[in-house]
Amino acid sequence: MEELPLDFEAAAAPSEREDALQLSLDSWEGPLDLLLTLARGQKVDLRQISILQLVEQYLAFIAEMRAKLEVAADYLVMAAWLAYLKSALLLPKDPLEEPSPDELALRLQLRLQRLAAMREAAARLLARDRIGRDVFLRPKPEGLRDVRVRRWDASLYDLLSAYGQVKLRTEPVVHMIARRPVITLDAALHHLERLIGVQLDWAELSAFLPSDYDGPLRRSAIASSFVAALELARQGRVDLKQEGAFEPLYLKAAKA
Amino acid sequence: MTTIDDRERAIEAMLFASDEPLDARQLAARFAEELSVAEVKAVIQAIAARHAGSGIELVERGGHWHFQTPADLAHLLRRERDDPRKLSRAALEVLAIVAYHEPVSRAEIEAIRGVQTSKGTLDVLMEAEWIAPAGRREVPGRPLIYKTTDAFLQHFGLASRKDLPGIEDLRAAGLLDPVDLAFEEAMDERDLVKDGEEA
Amino acid sequence: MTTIDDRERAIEAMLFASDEPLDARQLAARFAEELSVAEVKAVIQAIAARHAGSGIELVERGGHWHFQTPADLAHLLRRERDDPRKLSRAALEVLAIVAYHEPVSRAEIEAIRGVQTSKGTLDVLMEAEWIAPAGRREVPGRPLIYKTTDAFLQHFGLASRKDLPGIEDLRAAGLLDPVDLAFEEAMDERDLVKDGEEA
Repeated sequence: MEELPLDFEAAAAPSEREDALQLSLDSWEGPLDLLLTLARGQKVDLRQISILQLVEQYLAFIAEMRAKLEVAADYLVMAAWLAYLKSALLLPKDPLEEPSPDELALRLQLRLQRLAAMREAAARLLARDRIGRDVFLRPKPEGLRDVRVRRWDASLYDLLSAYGQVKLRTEPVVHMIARRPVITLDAALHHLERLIGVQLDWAELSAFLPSDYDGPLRRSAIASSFVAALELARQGRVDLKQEGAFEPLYLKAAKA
Repeated sequence: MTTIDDRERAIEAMLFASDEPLDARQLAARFAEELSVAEVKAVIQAIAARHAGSGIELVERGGHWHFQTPADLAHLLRRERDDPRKLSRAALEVLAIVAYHEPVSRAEIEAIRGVQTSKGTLDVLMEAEWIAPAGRREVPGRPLIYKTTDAFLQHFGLASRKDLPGIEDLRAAGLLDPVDLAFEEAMDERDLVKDGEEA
Repeated sequence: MTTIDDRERAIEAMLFASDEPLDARQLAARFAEELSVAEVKAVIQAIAARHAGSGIELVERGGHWHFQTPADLAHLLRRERDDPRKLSRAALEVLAIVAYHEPVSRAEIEAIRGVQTSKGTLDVLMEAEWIAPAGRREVPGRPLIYKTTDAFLQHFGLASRKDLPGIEDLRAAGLLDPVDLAFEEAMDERDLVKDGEEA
């Protein structure tokens, strides 16, 4: 804990400030503070204070100040407001006036009470046993330390896959291309061209496929042979015939 | 010399070695759940009792405990200090207002003091770590609100905010209520008195 | 609680609040000749005896006295906390190579990995206590060779090195399937940079 040697005492000594009443306005923390100091001069409980007397004191004091030096605007604003309050308090009461001067006076009194309460609280705080002034701590405690211990973590899977990657990276790379069960368009075209010369009459497309093709290979062969037949028809080398949609497709060599 | 329990020795040493006050929870955590917070609290009380009346005291500040010298020995321990930092009267007053009214906004502080609070005043108190922001008030403008810290309690030797001198009396007298509220109450009372007189 | 003499309290507080150890003469001087050095010494002995066996002790160092926490409690004042970290890809590879090829030198590890291995990577594995130096290879330059430790076997749940799956097992498990090599290599480079920073 950092201890702060602070000198509050020099800053807060109200009795000395009252002696300075004739000197300057710098001693007050604003108009309310000045009012409070003047109120203390009445030497009565703030609840019994004469607001009218206080207002007159304040106005007289500010008038005296203004004769000698510049007075900050907030003191003058307060003076104007108090002058208004004074006249309202002295004039016969106008029951329609809102808020009434009595209410304004009460509010001022309540504010002064609250400021006075905090001023006293501050003084009592100052009187506490403070670290570095009244009570002392160990100047150089050893401190409690948290030591972080690194714990490395990895699983057997991490280890083995790492080794797998090393082996893979350093093994000679051999490309093995597996044959896929596909009849390409070129192959189908080639095949169909060869057979069409032999087959003279209309024959179904499936008749041109090798009989040992089955499964995916057969489906691939049908698809490529169909496209190949369309291509040969386009070139005018075969004729195509189909009875209706989804009926078998027949083809034969075109007449030269 | 009486034999002192191992756990008590350990907690005493931790409190003594720590560079900041510790609470029972922090101490219990250092025992890796071997000791409950309640057990730690009991041990702390035993240590405090053992040191009572000696030249070293164990004191509680906001739930945290630290060793310090007794206040009555201040005259023997006080040394000349170079360049004491001055806290202005304004700063001290603001500190008191924050402590007795917390959480409180800057506007509320200004309403009590009747003057604007310079930015520097709050800064000084925050730098000293005696006050800290405590969120925002959910009113238009969402002003920042301030509260006092554990360091404040430590510095001023307060076990908790309840120990703020005279706080109960001030609260009972309504002097911690805002002027508006106090005004309403005063008016009500006045009306009651008037009614009574009229009746 | 026993009643402690005022002079004893004062000397105890002075020793507690002092920046540095104090000797009997310095303490006596603070009492403006009210106490003799011999008397102060007797009081110091009384304070030391009162604290003996507690969590705070008064000790003498070259005629000067100061309070400290007992040495046997030092372990309580520094708490160790686990800070778990994932091993980098580079470190995993090196560890795997050591495990499969031990004992190996750093140059051999690099030859197998096909990438440079920073010293930091080996340090990390030694810090984890998974590899240890195992002498030197009797070749020119006498390089240090490394092997895995019992802690390594324990951590990875292996009874012995023979339990490590062979190359064919790895292939069957799909661990030698070609994945995106370019990606793996990019990862390696990143690990190398990290290793460099750690080293």
